[in-house]
Amino acid sequence: MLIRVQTERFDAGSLLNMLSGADSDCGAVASFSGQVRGGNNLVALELEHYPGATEKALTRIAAHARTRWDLRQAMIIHRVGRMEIGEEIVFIGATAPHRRAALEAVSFMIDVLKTQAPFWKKEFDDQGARWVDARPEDDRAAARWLDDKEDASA
Amino acid sequence: MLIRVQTERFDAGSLLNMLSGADSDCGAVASFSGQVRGGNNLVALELEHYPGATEKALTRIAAHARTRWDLRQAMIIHRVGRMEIGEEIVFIGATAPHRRAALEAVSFMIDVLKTQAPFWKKEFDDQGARWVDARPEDDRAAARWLDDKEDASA
Amino acid sequence: MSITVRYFAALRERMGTAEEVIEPPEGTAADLIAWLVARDDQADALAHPSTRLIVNDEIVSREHALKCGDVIAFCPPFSGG
Amino acid sequence: MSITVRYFAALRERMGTAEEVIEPPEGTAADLIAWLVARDDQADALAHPSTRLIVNDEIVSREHALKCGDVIAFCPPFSGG
Repeated sequence: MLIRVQTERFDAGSLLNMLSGADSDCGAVASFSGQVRGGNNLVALELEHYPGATEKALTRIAAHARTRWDLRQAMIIHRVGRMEIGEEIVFIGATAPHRRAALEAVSFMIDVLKTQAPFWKKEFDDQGARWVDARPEDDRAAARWLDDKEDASA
Repeated sequence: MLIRVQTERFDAGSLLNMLSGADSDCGAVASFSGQVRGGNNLVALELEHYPGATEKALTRIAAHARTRWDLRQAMIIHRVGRMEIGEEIVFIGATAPHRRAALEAVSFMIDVLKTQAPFWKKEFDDQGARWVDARPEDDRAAARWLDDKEDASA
Repeated sequence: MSITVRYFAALRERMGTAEEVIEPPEGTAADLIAWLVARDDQADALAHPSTRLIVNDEIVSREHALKCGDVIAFCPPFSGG
Repeated sequence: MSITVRYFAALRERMGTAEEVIEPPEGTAADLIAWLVARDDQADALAHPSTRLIVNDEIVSREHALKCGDVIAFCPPFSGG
């Protein structure tokens, strides 16, 4: 399990390759990368977080995924600080003997991260800056996993 | 859309980075890599396919994903020939403005590939060789997408 | 009519050939299967419900009508990915 | 009792500080919110249902009983990922 919160840029491809080479009994590697999406005159993002609490929240999310699915590796890397359009924000990865576990665990981790980890995005555009609102669809996406306690890996 | 069937090894990390850098209006990149899983005395796999029909099937699967979700890129790379334990077999990737589309499209493409693309695996172990049977759970996984025609990206 | 028949994977090994050109009577894929089984007992595996048919690179059902020059492939269940 | 209060993101900007140490009466997080709002109108945003509370690095509900030395953070809805 690898959890990291960092200001430095990271290379998603290298992280994926770290996961892929880790275990010979793993048939499946799934990943999700979030990056700064251009549009609406966006110039940059600034990510604030709650040091200490963030790492604990991410560790809990990855550990929860590991109890729910048969995983070998689980990885969450999240950047904080200022990021330009196209820069990577977050990388989520999981490996498992079987594909359904890896794919569902990655969806689970990013959905739950959105509502359970203390990060805040501020958008900078040509008009100024504003905090990003929480999105009701993110709450619904997380609730889908957290309300439904049964193992969905079948 | 990038579709490739090849005997050569590929680097999943490089493919992921190709996707990540492609479009500035993409917030989300999802991937699935399948690799040869060790165990049961397996020594190697051999992948046979139907040249021409395979590429058409993969193209149809990626095109189907693009009509069903709002994607920017869709990529399916599948190897054929002999592969040792831990070697990559398949890489599936998708980019989209929003995460749900990228994640679901990747799950869709690997699930449908399993039952709709003419590939056959032969396993070599210390006893000899045998063709891999289709798995009923793969049929169910594909049916889940193909029976349910509504857009699940909401 | 002239039809090219291809066999893949376990069916290729069972039929002992990867490809042959045959001259069956006109009909559907199901008719062709019956014709092949009548010709050779070994071909009974072609009639198995799990066998998939690909005609001119497209997956088709057993009701598909064949025409002269078609390429039909007999495929065991797929196991890629 | 002595409590360290932290404010994040939009709430930090609204409260004009990132952290303060206060001496509220004993009680729950909800009691503390009422106390802070009574102290300063600006603090009404802390009472908004969307505000999340983190005590000693764990997300808690408004019924959570605070004890001396606790660190409570007031958090706008999270928007990471």
